[in-house]
Amino acid sequence: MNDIWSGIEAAFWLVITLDADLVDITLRSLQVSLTALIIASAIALPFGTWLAIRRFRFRRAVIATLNALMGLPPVVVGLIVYLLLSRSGPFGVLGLLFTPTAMIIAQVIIITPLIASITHQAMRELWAEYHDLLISLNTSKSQRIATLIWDGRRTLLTAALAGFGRAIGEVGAIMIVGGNIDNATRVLTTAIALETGKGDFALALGLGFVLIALALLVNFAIHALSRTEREGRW
Amino acid sequence: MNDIWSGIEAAFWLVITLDADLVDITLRSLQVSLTALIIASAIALPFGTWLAIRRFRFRRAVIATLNALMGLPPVVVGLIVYLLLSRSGPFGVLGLLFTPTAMIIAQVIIITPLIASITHQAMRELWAEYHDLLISLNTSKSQRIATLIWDGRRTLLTAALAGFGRAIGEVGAIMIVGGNIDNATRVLTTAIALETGKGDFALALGLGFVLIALALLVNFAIHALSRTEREGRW
Amino acid sequence: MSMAVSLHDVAVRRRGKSILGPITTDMAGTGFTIILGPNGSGKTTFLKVLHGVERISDGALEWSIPETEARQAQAYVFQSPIMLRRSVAANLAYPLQLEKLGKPAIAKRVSEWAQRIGLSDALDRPATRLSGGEKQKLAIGRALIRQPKVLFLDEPCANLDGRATREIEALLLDANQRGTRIIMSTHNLGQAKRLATDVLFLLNGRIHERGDADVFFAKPSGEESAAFLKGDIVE
Amino acid sequence: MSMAVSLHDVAVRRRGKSILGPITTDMAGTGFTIILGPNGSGKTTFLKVLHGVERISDGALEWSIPETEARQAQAYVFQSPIMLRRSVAANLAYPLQLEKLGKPAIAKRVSEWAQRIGLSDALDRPATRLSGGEKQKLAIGRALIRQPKVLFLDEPCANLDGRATREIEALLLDANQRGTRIIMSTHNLGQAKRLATDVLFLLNGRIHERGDADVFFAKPSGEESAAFLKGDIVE
Amino acid sequence: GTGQALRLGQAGDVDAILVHSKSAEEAFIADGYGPYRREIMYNDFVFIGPQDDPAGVSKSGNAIDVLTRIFSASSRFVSRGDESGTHQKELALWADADLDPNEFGRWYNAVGAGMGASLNTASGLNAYIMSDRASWLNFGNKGALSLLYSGDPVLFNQYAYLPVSSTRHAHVNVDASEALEAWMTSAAAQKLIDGYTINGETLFIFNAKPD
Ligand SMILES: Nc1ncnc2c1ncn2[C@@H]1O[C@H](COP(=O)(O)OP(=O)(O)OP(=O)(O)O)[C@@H](O)[C@H]1O
Ligand SMILES: Nc1ncnc2c1ncn2[C@@H]1O[C@H](COP(=O)(O)OP(=O)(O)OP(=O)(O)O)[C@@H](O)[C@H]1O
Ligand SMILES: [Mg+2]
Ligand SMILES: [Mg+2]
Repeated sequence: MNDIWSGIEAAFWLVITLDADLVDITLRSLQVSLTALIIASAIALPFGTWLAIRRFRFRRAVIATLNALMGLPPVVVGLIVYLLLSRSGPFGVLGLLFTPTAMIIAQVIIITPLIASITHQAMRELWAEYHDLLISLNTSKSQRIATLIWDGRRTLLTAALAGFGRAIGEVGAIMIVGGNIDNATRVLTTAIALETGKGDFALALGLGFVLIALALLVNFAIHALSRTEREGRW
Repeated sequence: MNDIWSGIEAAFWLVITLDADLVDITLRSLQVSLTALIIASAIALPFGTWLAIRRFRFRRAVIATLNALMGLPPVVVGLIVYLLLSRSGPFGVLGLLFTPTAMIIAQVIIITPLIASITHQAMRELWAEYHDLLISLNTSKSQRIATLIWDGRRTLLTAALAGFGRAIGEVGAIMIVGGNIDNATRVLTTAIALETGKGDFALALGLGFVLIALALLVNFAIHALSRTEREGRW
Repeated sequence: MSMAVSLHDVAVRRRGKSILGPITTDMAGTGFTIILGPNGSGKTTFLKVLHGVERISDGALEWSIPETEARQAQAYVFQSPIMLRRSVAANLAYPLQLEKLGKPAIAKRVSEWAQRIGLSDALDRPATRLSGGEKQKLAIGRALIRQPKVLFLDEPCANLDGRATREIEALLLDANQRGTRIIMSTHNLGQAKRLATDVLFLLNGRIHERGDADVFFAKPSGEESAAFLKGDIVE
Repeated sequence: MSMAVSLHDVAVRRRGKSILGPITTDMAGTGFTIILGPNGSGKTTFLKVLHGVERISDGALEWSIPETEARQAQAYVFQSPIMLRRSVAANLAYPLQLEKLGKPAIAKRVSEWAQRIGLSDALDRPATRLSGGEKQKLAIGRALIRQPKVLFLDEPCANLDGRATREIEALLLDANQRGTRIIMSTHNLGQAKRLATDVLFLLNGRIHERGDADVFFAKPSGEESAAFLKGDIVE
Repeated sequence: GTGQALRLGQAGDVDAILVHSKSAEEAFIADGYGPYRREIMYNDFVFIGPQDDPAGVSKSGNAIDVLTRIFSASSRFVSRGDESGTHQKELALWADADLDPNEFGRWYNAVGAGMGASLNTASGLNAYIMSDRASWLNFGNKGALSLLYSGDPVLFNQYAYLPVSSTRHAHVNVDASEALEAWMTSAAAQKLIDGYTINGETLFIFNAKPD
């Protein structure tokens, strides 16, 4: 318990003194996770919606696979991305390994199935409601997807936030492809893992609380923003 | 790329020969993650549903917090559970550290917010549909929750599967509280991390593919089961 | 035991717009009240306020008996029927299950009422797949199955054919005779005349006229109600 | 250009149960066809099949013009109105946006039609919060705003008051005179008589009788249709 | 660990590596992944264990004796179990003591983790563990553990610098790698390495031979 207290204390001092290193890795955490979130959402929201509106032979199999991919172990994703980006791998010439870009790639792979699954589930209800009308109005596939995403944007918030949460707290994959290099690819989670390894639990916890505070901040900000839309359900 | 191939080959041989160690850690993975899933669902499904039907002052704040908790970094959860269960911690006398129970506790903490968030989002729609009727029939709070969970069970599948996915692929927390002890607390993900650390990427990938196959299997099984219910939307 | 309700300056506002009230009135006795009024005049809102499912912004509403008892003794048929995502039988059984009735008793009542509303053949079908009229019949059956003391109906026959309408009307009159207080809105003036003991005419969220059915239909006192009865423009 | 559709042995089965057909018939001309039939007789299913939103299990349906053109020229008003989770104005604008009309043109048409359906005051309100009748009016306006060649309506006036019913009827007759083919189901026999040029009577998923309105209402040839017109029991 | 670092070097993802496992390093060179290895510095392994020392490790004469005492007392022992340099050293010592960890009972915990994580586990289990001195001194979660034995010359731990072969990986930044090597073997580096202390203890001893 004492450790937890000293963790809170450490977090307090880290934030109060605006520790330069802390600011640096926090900003990098945010940058990596938000970029990954934007890219993953751009893929997963339309894809999940498309899955909700399309009937085809292997639909159930695709959905089951997508759900299974939510369980992609980050370490394995990290390994595969590492092997692909490694000098001796197919994309080695790009020199992306141990850069934030590599971390973003790994996170996109991890969170896309999660966002797509939740999106699919949320959009099924809305599609059941809109189905007859949108078919009747002779809409194109892309018009249907756009309409559903727009009218269901509030329910899609959970999907995006789940993806963000998974990204910001993830460590296994980005440790492998980012390498936790000081001043280059160190983010909050890899720093926490480092301090844990050192047995410096107070600092590790301190960083952890900063991370949690960050997640809270982002969530409250997004909720506040979506609240500025008029109240109530449409 | 060669590594990926040899990973697939390794997975193939591991499965074909029914490697005793592999069977052991695979079963332990399943046991830990499924137990965590059941406990977390027992908490999160009613709680998420309750959040959907209850209006109270700090509802939005609770929801934003819940969403933020989806981003709980596993390493921090692992640390806190470690500190609580360690000999000098408040629950030290129970001697739970470095046992599967400790791993289950950590996973429950990690996946409960995720399941509760997705549940809340899914149940909001159903509640909007049922609201007037259930109020009119003068149902009690718990009757409302039970009705929503039962009638929405198909949409809650995604919530549970997301939780399972997160649990089965998680490594950061269970490494700390389980200790990856051979024959005692080693599971698939910690074994993968170990092989990665050893630089035996083929074996690591092989185990990873086994893990992914396991996740696929569980998902297909659940989908097949839920399909035996009569087809179509209710 | 009869239940009465009194409203005092009840008002409902949404998004700054007044959609009902202020209304001060009493509803007592065991009659069959028909609520009339043009689209958007507040009939649904008024019924929901009486039933307690619509939050009131102002004023007070009081039942003559304790609130929990009052709520337990009411049932409501919504304008667009709300179907549980279950079979027809499970929809009928649901209100009884809430009261923890035994399984055999439930099965008996369910088959009895399925008969009365003409859905005996549909018991195993998912309620959400019923036709518009079948849904309305099911909603009416589900409301009557608990034998409520007070029954609210919001245009319950809008999607019913001639025969079903007459059968439902018979059911309602029967229930009314056995002591169920009925408050119902409808746009079908013929139906209103067949059923009403008294009429309440709503306009722009207020009670514009109220009176015995005979008097109201024969000689409405307001210009607007007269015009409405003639199907004329009511502003 | 007139659009005709021909059905050949069309049948719809769900869960092993036949709910429509087999039906072999033609619908041509520019008339105003009213579909009658008791609850559950298959009116909604038939209309949806014609419109192409209900999957047919057997048989074939063919339009006289290419399918994409045919689909583009139709509109449908569903029995329970489907509201987009947007404002009333956005609901009216939606079909026009799909056709990529310019903003000013859309705004003009929207305010024009809001006027016609009597929802000018409600343009900024969320459509999902409208009263039952207001929703129906909005759905009708949204269907008419694209000036379809063929218009399907499924009990469009079930929740409307007398005045709104007459106004909508006038709108429909007007559209019909300008060449819109209308196919509509209703339980309101008075309305059927006022509007129909021809009538199609459905029973148990089949066409039981079909003919000119004058003839049908004056002297229905089947026993069941005669009973139905008298509001009697139809089995 | 050392294994992962060697893999990174083999793939050409890094320009040079600093590791501590002589046999693996020699294999790395024999396979042509690096031209040579250069010893830089060494530190030593130490035995950590519960302060009350149930196995009596602190009274041992040498490293073999330490392991024998732990074995006889069946005291909880945490092994890295990850084939790292430290783990291989530990296995070599067990072999020297004529003991086979594969036959040990539940007191022997192969945790398969890095030094820090293994130390955390040992601390949680209140168990014996072999650690390198630097990790131990840097370690913050000592709990009831303390350093019980050190000093046997067999426990010395040599770190070597291995540049990655530029014939195998043309993109390797040879200049930077050479500059780093030159600096690491310089007098300036010697001063830094020998002068690096934690709580007054020297961690590493510089032993690079100048060019
Ligand atoms: N939540 C809300 N927000 C804004 N306006 C509302 C809301 N609920 C109802 N209204 C408006 O209040 C008015 C009265 O609605 P109500 O549903 O009570 O009418 P009604 O008399 O039942 O009409 P109908 O005969 O069409 O069913 C309508 O104009 C409706 O648009
Ligand atoms: N998906 C389905 N699965 C099973 N039965 C169905 C399905 N859809 C419709 N039905 C049944 O088919 C019959 C015809 O339905 P339809 O909606 O066409 O009737 P309708 O003539 O429009 O009735 P109403 O006047 O009540 O609106 C009904 O008995 C209905 O329960
Ligand atoms: Mg109403
Ligand atoms: Mg119908």
